[in-house]
Amino acid sequence: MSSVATLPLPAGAGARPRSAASLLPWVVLAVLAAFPLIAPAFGLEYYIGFVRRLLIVMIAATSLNFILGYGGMVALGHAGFVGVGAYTVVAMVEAGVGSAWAAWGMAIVISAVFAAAIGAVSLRARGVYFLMITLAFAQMLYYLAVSLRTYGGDDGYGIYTPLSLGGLDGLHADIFYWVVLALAALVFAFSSRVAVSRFGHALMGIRDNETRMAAMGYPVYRIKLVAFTGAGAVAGLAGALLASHNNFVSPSLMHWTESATLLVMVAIGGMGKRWGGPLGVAIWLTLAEVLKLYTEYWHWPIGLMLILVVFFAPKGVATLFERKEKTQ
Amino acid sequence: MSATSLFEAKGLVKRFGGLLATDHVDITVEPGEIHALIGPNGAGKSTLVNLISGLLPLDEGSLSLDGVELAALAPHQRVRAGLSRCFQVTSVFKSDTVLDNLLLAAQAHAGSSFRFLSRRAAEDVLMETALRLAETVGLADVLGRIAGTLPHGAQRKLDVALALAARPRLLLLDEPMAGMGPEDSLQMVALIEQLRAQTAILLIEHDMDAVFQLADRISVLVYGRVLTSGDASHIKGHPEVQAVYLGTEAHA
Amino acid sequence: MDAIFIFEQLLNGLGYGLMLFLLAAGLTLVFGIMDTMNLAHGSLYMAGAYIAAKVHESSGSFLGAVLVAIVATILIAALIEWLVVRRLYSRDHLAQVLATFGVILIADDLVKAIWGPSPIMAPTPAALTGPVQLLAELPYPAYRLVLLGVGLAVALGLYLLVNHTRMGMLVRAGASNRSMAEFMGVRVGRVFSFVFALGAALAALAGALMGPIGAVQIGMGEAILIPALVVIVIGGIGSVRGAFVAALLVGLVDTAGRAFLPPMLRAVLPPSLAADLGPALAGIAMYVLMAAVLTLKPAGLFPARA
Amino acid sequence: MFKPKHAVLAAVLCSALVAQAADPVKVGIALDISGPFAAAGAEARDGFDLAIETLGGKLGGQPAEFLKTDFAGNPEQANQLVTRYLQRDKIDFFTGPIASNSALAVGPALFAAKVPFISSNPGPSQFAGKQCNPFFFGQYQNDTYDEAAGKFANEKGYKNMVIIAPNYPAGKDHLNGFKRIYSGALKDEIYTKVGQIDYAAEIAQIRAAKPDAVFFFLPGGMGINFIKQYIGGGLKEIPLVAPGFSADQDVIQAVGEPMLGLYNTAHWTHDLPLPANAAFVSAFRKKYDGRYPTVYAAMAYDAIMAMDAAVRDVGGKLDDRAAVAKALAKPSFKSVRGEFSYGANNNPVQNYYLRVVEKDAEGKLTNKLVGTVMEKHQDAYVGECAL
Repeated sequence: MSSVATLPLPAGAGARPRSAASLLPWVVLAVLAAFPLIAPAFGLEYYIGFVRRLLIVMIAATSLNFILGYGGMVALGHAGFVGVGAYTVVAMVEAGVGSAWAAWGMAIVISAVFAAAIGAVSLRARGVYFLMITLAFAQMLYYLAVSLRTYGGDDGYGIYTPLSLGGLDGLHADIFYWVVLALAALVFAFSSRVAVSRFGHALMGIRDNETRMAAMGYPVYRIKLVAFTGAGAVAGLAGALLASHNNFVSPSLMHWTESATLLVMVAIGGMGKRWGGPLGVAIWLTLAEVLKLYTEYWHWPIGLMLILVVFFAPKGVATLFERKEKTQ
Repeated sequence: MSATSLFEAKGLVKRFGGLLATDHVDITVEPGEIHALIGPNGAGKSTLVNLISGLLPLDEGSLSLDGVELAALAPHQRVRAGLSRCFQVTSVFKSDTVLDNLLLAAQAHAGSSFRFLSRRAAEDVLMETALRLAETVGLADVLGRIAGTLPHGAQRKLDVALALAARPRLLLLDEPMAGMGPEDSLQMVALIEQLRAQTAILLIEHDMDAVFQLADRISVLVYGRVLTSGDASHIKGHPEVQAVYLGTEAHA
Repeated sequence: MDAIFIFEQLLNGLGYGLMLFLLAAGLTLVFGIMDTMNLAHGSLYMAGAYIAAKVHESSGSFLGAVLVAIVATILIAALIEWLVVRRLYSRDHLAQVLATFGVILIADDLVKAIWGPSPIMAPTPAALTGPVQLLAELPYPAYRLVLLGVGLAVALGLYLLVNHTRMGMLVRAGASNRSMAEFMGVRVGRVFSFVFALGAALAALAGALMGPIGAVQIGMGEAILIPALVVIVIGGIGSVRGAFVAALLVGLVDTAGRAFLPPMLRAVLPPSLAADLGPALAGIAMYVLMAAVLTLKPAGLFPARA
Repeated sequence: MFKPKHAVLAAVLCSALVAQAADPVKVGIALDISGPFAAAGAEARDGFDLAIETLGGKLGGQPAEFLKTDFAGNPEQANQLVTRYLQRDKIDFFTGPIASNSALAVGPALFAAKVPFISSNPGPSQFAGKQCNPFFFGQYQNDTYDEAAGKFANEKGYKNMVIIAPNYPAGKDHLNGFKRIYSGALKDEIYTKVGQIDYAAEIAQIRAAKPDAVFFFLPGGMGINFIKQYIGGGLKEIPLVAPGFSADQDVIQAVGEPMLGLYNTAHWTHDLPLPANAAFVSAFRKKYDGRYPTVYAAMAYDAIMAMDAAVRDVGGKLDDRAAVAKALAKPSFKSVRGEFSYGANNNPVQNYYLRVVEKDAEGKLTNKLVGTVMEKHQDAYVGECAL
C-alpha cells in the first residue's frame, strides 16, 4: 500500500479551541436580543415585527433543512405542517383555550401526529416520487382547510383576543419577540446539536448511502420517520407562532408555493449547513420586502437570483461563510 | 448437509417477471467455513446475495442463521441476527473520512442510534472500535483521508471493515477482488484468510486462484441453479463445470 | 342518472385526461430521457397559449396560429435550454427544480410586461363554436371532440415514434440507461435536443388548444403543472405509456368525483354534511389516487427504469 | 411612472409653503397586481392612478403621499405589509386589496390603529355584521350583488335554476345571498374545486337538470373557463346570470362573443347617466387607450375621492381620527355610482343595477345598463352589527 497517512488522527473534534466562528451564534443572539431595545431610537419599530416574522420562518426552514440537508429527503409539503400547527392554534382558540403555551404545545403534538402518519406512507417512495407524494398530502390539507367552514375556510380565521403568555404578559410590549427569539435559538441549538449526535450521523449516513446503512444494520426507515416527524413537529411550532404573530390564519399558508418557497430558501442558504436555514430566510424575505418597495415586477429578480445560486453557489450561500471560517 | 449448519438457505426462488433468476437454490455454511460461490456472468450470484441479505424480497424459500429464521426480517434486522455483507461495487461513504466511515459502522452495533443530544465525538468506545477495525483491515495509516480519494484496493478493505463492525457470524463477500491488481488481491486474500477465525464466510468470487486458495467448499451457480457443490478437486474435475464455466473463463 | 349521462361524463373524463396527457407527455419524455425535472414546461405551455391566441386574433387562422405557436415555443425552449437547462443535465433533481422554478418567476413577469396582467382573449375557431349532436340526447362541444381527436392522435404518434422508429429506439435506450447508450455510441446530445424540442412542441400544442376553452392568463402554467406532475408520477416517470394511462385515470377519477360523488353522498349522508364533504372529497380525489398508487407501487404504474 | 413622483415633488414644495401641513397625508394602497387577483388588481391600480392624477396628487387640497405595494393576493403578506404601513409609514388612510380574505386579515390591525379602511372591493359579511367597525367603509356588501341577481331572476320569472360556486365559504355566502331573494325552485346547487380548469362534468349536470337559467359565482379565471365551456357546450339557450364582477370588462375582453346576452348585477355601470360618472369614464378611456373601466377601477377611483372629501371636511386635521371617520360616513363627494349613504354598519345603502353584455356603437363588447333592480338597498347583516 503506497499511501501513507497524510493526516494524523484528528484529535477528538470537541477539543478544538473556541474560535471566532464558534462565538458567532452568541453574537448574533445578543444583537437580536438587544434589537427591540435599540430599534425605537432609530425609528425602526416596524422592523421588530419584521425580524420576529423572520425568526418564525427560520424555525420552519431549519426544520426543513434538517430532513432535506441532513436527511436527503426532498419534501415539497412542509408548509402543510406549518398549516397544521397554525390551524391547531385556531382550533384551540375556537375551543376557548387562552394560553399560548397550551395552544403551541398542542400544535407541536398534532403536527407531529400528522407528520408521523404522512411520513409513514411517503417514506416508502424515493426521489421525485417522495417529493410528489408529500406535495399530494399537503394539497389535501390545503383543500381541506379551504373548505372547512368552521375555521373560516378560504376567508381565513382572525384571532381577536391574542393568546396569553401566562406570567410573561405585561413584562414588556415586545415580550412575544423575545419568546420567539428564545424558541428560534432553541431550535437552532437543538438542530445543531442533533447534527453531531449519533442520530444526526446516522441520518447523514442514510442521506449519503441508504443501502449501505441498511446493510450495516441501521433501521433506515425508522430513523427517517423519526426525523420526518420531528421536523413536522417543529414546523408545526413555526405555524403556531405564525398564527400568534399575524393573529390570523388562512389556507394560503399551506399553498404549494409556500412549500416550494421554504425549499428554495433552504437551498439558497445551504442545505445541510446549520446556518443554511436562517441565511436563506433572511436573504429571501429581505429581498422580497425591499424589491416590492420599488417595483411591481419583483418576481423576476428573485428568479434570476435563484438560477445564479444554482449555478454559482450550488451548495448555498452558507458555504461562502464556511470558507471564511476556515481561513481565519 | 448436517442439521446443525450455521447458515441454511432452502428452496430460494426469485422471479423477475417471467425470468426465473433464482431457481430453488439450497446453500449451507458451516461454522468457520469459507464457502465459495462461483458461476459465469448472469448466473444470478448477485441476486442471491441480495436475497440473503434482504435487499431483494424472496418469492419462495427459507433462510436461517443459527436457528433464527431470517426470511421475514428486514435487512437491518438480519445484520443484528449476525449476517453482514460487502458490496460488489464498493459501497462506502465517499465524502467522509475513513475514521468517520468506521465510526458510523461502530455506532450501528454499540447501542441505540436514537440518541439526539450527546455528541458522538465524545464516545470513546466508538473510537476504540473504529481503531480496532482499522487495524484489522490495515487502514490505520489513512484514518484522516476522505474515503473517496483512497485507491481502489483500500476502499475495498474499508468496505470489508464496515461489514465487520457487526461482528457477524456469517459474512457475505460479493466479489471482494473485483477490479483489483495482483498486489491488492494478495492482500485481500490474506485478509480473508485472517477473518476465518472470526466468522464463517460466503464468498462470491471470479478470481479462481483466490477461490481455490481460500474455499473449504465451492458451489457452482448456473442459470440460477446450483449445479454442484464440493471441494476444490471435486469442482476442478466436474465435467459439466468445465464445460459451462471453467471451459469458457479459466482457459480464455 | 341515466346511461347517456354516465356516458357523457365518461367522455368528459376522457377529454380532461387527454388534455393532461398533452402536457404530461412532454414532461415525462424530458424527465425520462434527460433525467431532468423541467418545471418551466408550464411556462412553455403558457407561451404556446399566449402566442396562439394573439396570432389567431390577428390572422384569423386557428391552424396557422397553432403552428406559429409551436415553432415559436420551440425557439423559446431552445433559448431556455441553451441558457439554463443545458447546465442542469448533470445536476440533481433539486437543482433542476430550483433553477427552473426561477425560470417560471422570470417568465411570469415577462408575460405580464408584454401582454399585461389581465387574461387575454383566445377565441374558439368559428367552425367549432357550437355543439355536435353525438346521439339524439347528447349534444357535445365540437371543439372538445377535436381536442379528443388531437389527444388520441398525439398518443398514437408518440407510441409509433417511441416503439417503431430508429429515433424512438435511441430515445428508449437513453431513457433506460444513459451511460450504456453513450457507451454503445448513441449521440445522446442530439437525442436530448430532439426530445427537448418535442417536449416544447407538445407543451405549445397543449397551450394553444387549451386557450379556447380556458383562461389564457399568467399562472395558467403553474395551475396545470401540478395535475400534469401527478399524472407522470402515477404513470411512472419517463414512461409515455404510463403517462397516457395515468392521464386517463386522473381525468376519469377527477370527473367522476365531481359528477357522481356529491349525489352519492347526498343519498347516504345527512344533507348538510354531504354538502360540505362531497365537493371537498371531489377536490382531492386526484391526490388520494396518487397517494394510493404510490403506496402500492412506489415507482408508479409503469416504472421506466429498472 | 413619472406622475406620482411629480406629485411627491409637488407635495414637498407645497408643504414648504403651507405651514399647517408639515406632513403630507399618507395613503397606504394595497395592490393585488400579481397572484390570483392580478387582473382585478391592475384595474384597481388604474382607477387609483386616475383619481390621484385628477386631484393633482393632493387630498382635500393638502399635499399627499400615496404608497403602493403589491400584496400578491396573499393574506399573510397583506398582514405583514399593513404592519409596515402602520408602524413605519404611519398612514392616515388605507385601501386596495381585492380579496375578502386579505381584507379580513388586515382589518383588525387597521381598526386597532384607528386608520380608516375604505374598501375598494371586498365587502365580507363579517365586517357588515358581528365584526363591523366604525373605521371600515364598504362599497358594497358581497351578498348584495347576488341578492340583486336573485330579484332579477324573480322578475324574469325563472322557475327552476341551477346555482354554482367554488367550494369555499365565500362561494357559499354568495349563493346564500342569491337564495335569500330568489323565490323559484333550485334544481341543483353545485360546488366546484377552487381554481378548477375543466367544467365539463358540471355542464353535463346542468344540461341534465334543464333549468330555466343558471346563476354562477366563479371569480377570475374560473369564470372565464366556465363561460367559454358553457357556451361551447351548446347551452346558449339556458341564460346565465351572474354578479357583476363575473361579467365585467376584464372578463368580457378575455371571453369575447360567448358573453353576449349575459345578465349581471352591480352597483355601478360605465353608462350610468351621471355627470361625475361620465367625467370619470371619459377620463379613464382617454388615459387608457379607449378601454372601458371595470367596477374595480370605479371603486378604486371612488375610494380616493372619498378620502379627498373627508380631508376637506375635517379641514386637514387628520389627528382626530373619530372626526375623520365621521366625515367619511357622511360622504360629501359626487360618487360615480350616484347618491348613496352609509347604513348603521358602515356598509352602503345604494341602488343596484341590471346590466347586459352587448355591442356598443363601435362594435365593442361591453355592459349596457338595463335598469335599476334594487333601490336604496341595505345588506342583510346590518342587524348583527352593534354599532
